[in-house]
Amino acid sequence: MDSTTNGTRTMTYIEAITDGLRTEMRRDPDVLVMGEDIGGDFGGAFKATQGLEAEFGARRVMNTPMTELAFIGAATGMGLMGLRPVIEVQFADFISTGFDSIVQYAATTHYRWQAPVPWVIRAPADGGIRSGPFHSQNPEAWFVHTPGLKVVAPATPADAKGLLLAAIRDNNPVIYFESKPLYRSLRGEVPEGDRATPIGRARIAREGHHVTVITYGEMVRQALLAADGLAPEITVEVIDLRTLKPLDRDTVTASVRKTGRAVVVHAANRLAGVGAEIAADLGQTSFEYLDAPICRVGGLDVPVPFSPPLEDAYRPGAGDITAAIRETVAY
Amino acid sequence: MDSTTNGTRTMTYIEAITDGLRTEMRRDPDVLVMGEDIGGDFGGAFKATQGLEAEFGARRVMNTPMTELAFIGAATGMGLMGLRPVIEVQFADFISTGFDSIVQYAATTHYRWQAPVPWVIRAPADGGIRSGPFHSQNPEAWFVHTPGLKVVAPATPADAKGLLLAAIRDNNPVIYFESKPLYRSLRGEVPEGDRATPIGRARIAREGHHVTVITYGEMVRQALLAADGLAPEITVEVIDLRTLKPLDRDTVTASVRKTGRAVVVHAANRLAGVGAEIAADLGQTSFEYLDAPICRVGGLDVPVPFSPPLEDAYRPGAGDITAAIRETVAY
Amino acid sequence: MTLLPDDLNVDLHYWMRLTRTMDDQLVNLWKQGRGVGTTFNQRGHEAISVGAGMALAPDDVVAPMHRDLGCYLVRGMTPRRLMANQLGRATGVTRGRDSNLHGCGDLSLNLIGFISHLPQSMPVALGAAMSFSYCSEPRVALTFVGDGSSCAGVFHESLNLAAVQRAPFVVVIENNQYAYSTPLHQQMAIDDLAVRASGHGVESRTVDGNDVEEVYRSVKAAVGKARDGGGPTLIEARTMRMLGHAIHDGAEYVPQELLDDWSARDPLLLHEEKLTSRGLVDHEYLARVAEKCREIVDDAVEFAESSEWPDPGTVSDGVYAA
Amino acid sequence: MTLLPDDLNVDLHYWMRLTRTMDDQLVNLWKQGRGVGTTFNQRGHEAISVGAGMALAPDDVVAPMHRDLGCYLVRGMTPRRLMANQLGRATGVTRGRDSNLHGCGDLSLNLIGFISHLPQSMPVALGAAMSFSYCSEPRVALTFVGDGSSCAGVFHESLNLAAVQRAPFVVVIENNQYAYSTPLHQQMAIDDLAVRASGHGVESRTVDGNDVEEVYRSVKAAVGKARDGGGPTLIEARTMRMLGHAIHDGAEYVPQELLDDWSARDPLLLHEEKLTSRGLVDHEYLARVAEKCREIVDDAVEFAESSEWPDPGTVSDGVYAA
Ligand SMILES: Cc1ncc(C[n+]2csc(CCOP(=O)(O)OP(=O)(O)O)c2C)c(N)n1
Ligand SMILES: Cc1ncc(C[n+]2csc(CCOP(=O)(O)OP(=O)(O)O)c2C)c(N)n1
Ligand SMILES: [Mg+2]
Ligand SMILES: [Mg+2]
Repeated sequence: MDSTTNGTRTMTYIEAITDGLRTEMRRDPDVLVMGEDIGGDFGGAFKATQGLEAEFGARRVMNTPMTELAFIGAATGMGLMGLRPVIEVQFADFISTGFDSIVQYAATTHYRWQAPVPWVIRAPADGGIRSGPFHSQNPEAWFVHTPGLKVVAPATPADAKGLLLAAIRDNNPVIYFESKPLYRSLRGEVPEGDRATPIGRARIAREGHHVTVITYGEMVRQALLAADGLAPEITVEVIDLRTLKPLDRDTVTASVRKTGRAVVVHAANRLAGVGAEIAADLGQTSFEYLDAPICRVGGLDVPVPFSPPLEDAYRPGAGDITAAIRETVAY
Repeated sequence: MDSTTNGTRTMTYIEAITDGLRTEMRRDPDVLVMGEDIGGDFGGAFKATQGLEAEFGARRVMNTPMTELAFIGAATGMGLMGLRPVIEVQFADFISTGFDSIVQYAATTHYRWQAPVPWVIRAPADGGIRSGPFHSQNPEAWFVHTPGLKVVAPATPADAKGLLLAAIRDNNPVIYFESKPLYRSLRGEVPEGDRATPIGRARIAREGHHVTVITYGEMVRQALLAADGLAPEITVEVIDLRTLKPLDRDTVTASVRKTGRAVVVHAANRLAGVGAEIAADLGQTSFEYLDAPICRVGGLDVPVPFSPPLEDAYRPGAGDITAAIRETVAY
Repeated sequence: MTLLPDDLNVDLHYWMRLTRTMDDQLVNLWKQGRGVGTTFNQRGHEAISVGAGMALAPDDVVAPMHRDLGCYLVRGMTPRRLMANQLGRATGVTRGRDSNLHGCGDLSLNLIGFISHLPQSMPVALGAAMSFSYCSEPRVALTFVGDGSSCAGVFHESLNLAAVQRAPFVVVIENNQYAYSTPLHQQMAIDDLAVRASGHGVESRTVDGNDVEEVYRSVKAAVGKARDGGGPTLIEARTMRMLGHAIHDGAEYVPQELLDDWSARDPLLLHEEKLTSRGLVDHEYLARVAEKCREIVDDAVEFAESSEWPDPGTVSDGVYAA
Repeated sequence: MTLLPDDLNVDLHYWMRLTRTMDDQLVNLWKQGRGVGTTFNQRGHEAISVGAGMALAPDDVVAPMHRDLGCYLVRGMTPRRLMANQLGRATGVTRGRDSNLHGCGDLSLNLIGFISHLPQSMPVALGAAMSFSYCSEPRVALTFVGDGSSCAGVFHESLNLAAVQRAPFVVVIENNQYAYSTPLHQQMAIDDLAVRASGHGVESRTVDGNDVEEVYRSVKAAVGKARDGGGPTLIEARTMRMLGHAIHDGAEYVPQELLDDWSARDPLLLHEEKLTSRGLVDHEYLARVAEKCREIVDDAVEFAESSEWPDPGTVSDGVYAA
């Protein structure tokens, strides 16, 4: 962290996460963090919780055994009793180990007996960093399809903090997908103090007229790179969804109605991914406005492969987005 | 089971499942069935395995403890050793309890180290029968999104048998979603002996010219009902997908290019469901052919509610399909 | 073993009788085609659900399961709300959202609702216990699981986490000899389910689940220990599921001798015999209580059957908390 | 306790030395920036992975885990294929699909590959054992798990199912005192991990995981029992993870005294001392073996580094079996 300029500080994406945790833990004694290896000086596999035990004590920074079902379920019980646990699963890939606790118990509780379950799961997701099939996944579609959850996916340090604040304050189970490739490679201005980014509102990351790119997480950076390369010839509007459930359909629809063209991008497997929902919805609601087919860009229908040439072939990037935009605009 | 007519017999949907199991167990000594309560005279929560232990013995009809992770994982190990286990999860809803075994282990094994995992999970799915949020789910989208699995969903007794045969003979992990409301309410002609329905090929359940309805499972029956009601004014082509992964995009695309209009229907939650993939794909590949927006009909973004008026409001039926068709055709 | 106070024994009897009456009525309703969906049979489980429920203090939290009708009643969930839930009415605990006893939680009664996926309530109840430690509150959380559920991974994960956290947590196994149609020996290679605790460093004991006094006493002791910072306890209560798994299940797979053995030890009748033989109550009293329970249950049925169905327009309400 | 045959002890030494040499070389490669992704440290685990691997018959099946490099080697996976896998090459076991030791299965070697989700190999290996019963084959399946994994639900589900099936199945817990950064006392409330078996009716014992003879003998006995229809066994082998969890982890959280204690009992050096003190081999021999292992490993590195990268055009190949 460095330079303070009128109420903001330059931080990396992961520093912003830690700052968000610290902000909420200072503000609200009911907020605690729990997960594998998050305590002590160690501070988690990615160090996102480093320093928290020193400041807040072991009671509020709880190292758990490697038992995702038990500790996510326990977080649900704590939430029911009024606490606000923030769970770290070590990698987003391991969220499937606690699946029942999430999609069956926590997701349905308020609908069934009106009891709020105010937890957050922080899930370090995403690939591109040579971590292989089990440390590179983007499993958000499973949760977007499941009724009763909220899902967020910050693309910037400011939102990494802002969405975390909002998620912790939300009275529902929120899954917060972090993008590992952004952790230390993306820096940005982050508001100090407690400025939350509201859940459910997308952001126009860049204005443009010829085509709208709708995306989230690390792919926002890739889309902006693509847009840079295409300007001024083609001006690209980039929408950073920020929240995947509930989707901000209004912002997306307004932009696509303006540009008449859409490219939907995510790093997750393209097949039956969140992008399919967005494209299908636009196709239905904005049929008359579309000047070209909506193009989807995403991961292949393949486990994320380890070896660099394979992972690069699997994973979309600025080049694929550029090609999709060109094709869509040329249509 | 009754009346044999040239090589077919009239059976209910669930009788066809039992017939399929029996056919394969007779044909191949490596086929076994396993799951909770499936053995003995009891024969499973829905009696699909009744009579199998008497014929094949307890070695091939294995009652398991209520431990989905362990017995699905064990089936993977048996499959690796060359057996062909057919697992029954008691309700499709409990498939989430064995999630890691399926989506992480079995789904990725062949890609990673070229070892085939030839099991089938039979998952009694679907609602409309007042069974509440945990005995009514249609969780296929989770698995269609996951690389490495195959997913089938028969709509008729003939396919209930034929797809089961194909699934058991397939060298990959196949999830076979049965529709509980069809079990005893749908009868049809079923070929005797071992006529498999190939995985990956859809079926034109009814020909028509004005609009294509793309669906699967119990919604095929609902779509046919809707089509009956609309004929002869509107002729509806109904596609029974049969397989959800891999999707038969060719059949779907050809039909929609012919009719120019599509309605995609499933009982599963509409949001980010399999229908979104189909609609998004058609929107991209058949943009020029579409005379109307593709309409999606599906369950609400709500856990399946128990009480009849709520479940009816949640769940699509012939009426909703009729309305969607009318709207699409009138566009 | 010292006897329980007389008043308490009389109370225990009342709740067991009410549970039995309501359960019998549920069976009737379903036989008469007045049910909606399914209903779980309670017969045989009354001493466990009532005895454990009564051993808790009002501030304690409990997550009862599908054979714990008695516990819901003891903890203040009214027969009206429960019956209306069974019949899918707007006045039911879940306003028609969830079925039979599923989801019958109410935080104002310190009751946590369950889901079908067994035993997913266990870590949730543990989390409640952990929150009491977090907040330094002298409260305890309790939940029930079946013999079948004691095979499941999350049962073991929860016991392990409870032990390492020394959480004020009590788990009661209702060992009713079967998981649906599957007898114990097809589920596990142990005879004594209390040993499930030993691999996690949790104390445990086995009690007669048809003796409500014994259940009460052992749970009370475990709750007291937990409240005093002594950590979790597992109690195996042995009983027999006297009817099918749920209403549609004729349970033909259960040997008749087994049922005969256990029916001689019906938990409600055993307790009634105790009360009369100790001279605490007479047969007339028992008849009066039975009558009163019938009235309460009849009232609940009438309430439920005359309650409104949920408005389909509200189907999407309440998925999220505000 | 009787000594193992001399030849066997010499073999055990060879495989441990090869494992150590390869592990040291992996550490070097990564320090020099020649690695791809991450690599798991093996130091401290050699006696367990080698001893258990050697105790199996050729037809037996094993699912080694992330600290069982020794077992892969013993079972015939070549250093070349393993090294190429670590470096993501087309010639690696997974043809670049999976990382480090993940997915290093090969049915022709009776090796089952693992996934990260721990310990999901356990029911899979159990399933192999169950298939041997199904086919009446006199074969056994074995897998390893960590102390951390012994907390996980699927570990318990698998032991329970193994017990009820009386499967020819052996599980070795590698208790290395830590799960990543988390010491035992934050993971569990027990001291003796062999008790994990008792809640499932599975026999178990604890052995010195740094004494390759003891590991071999106990696994051999368990495998023999399983082959004779005696059912599953759990063996806790105690050791210490002498380096970080994986290459990037400096393990500053481990107290230096703990490392000092254990480094005095290095499994490889202990065994070398045994061999020389028993007069089986001399120092010159040990030097020759070390030299030979270095050559093998250098060859593997050269092979791997000069191997082709996978062709990106093949990225979608092999998701499905034909
Ligand atoms: C994870 C899971 N799998 C399957 C089921 C289906 N099921 C419902 S109750 C039951 C048996 C439960 O047995 P037990 O735990 O002994 O409780 P009991 O019903 O005997 O009280 C089963 C298999 C379930 N509820 N949850
Ligand atoms: C289900 C699951 N959650 C989290 C992880 C992340 N993780 C990888 S190794 C590890 C520690 C494992 O400890 P242990 O089982 O003792 O094995 P060791 O690494 O010490 O040999 C953790 C938490 C994982 N692999 N699987
Ligand atoms: Mg039971
Ligand atoms: Mg360990």
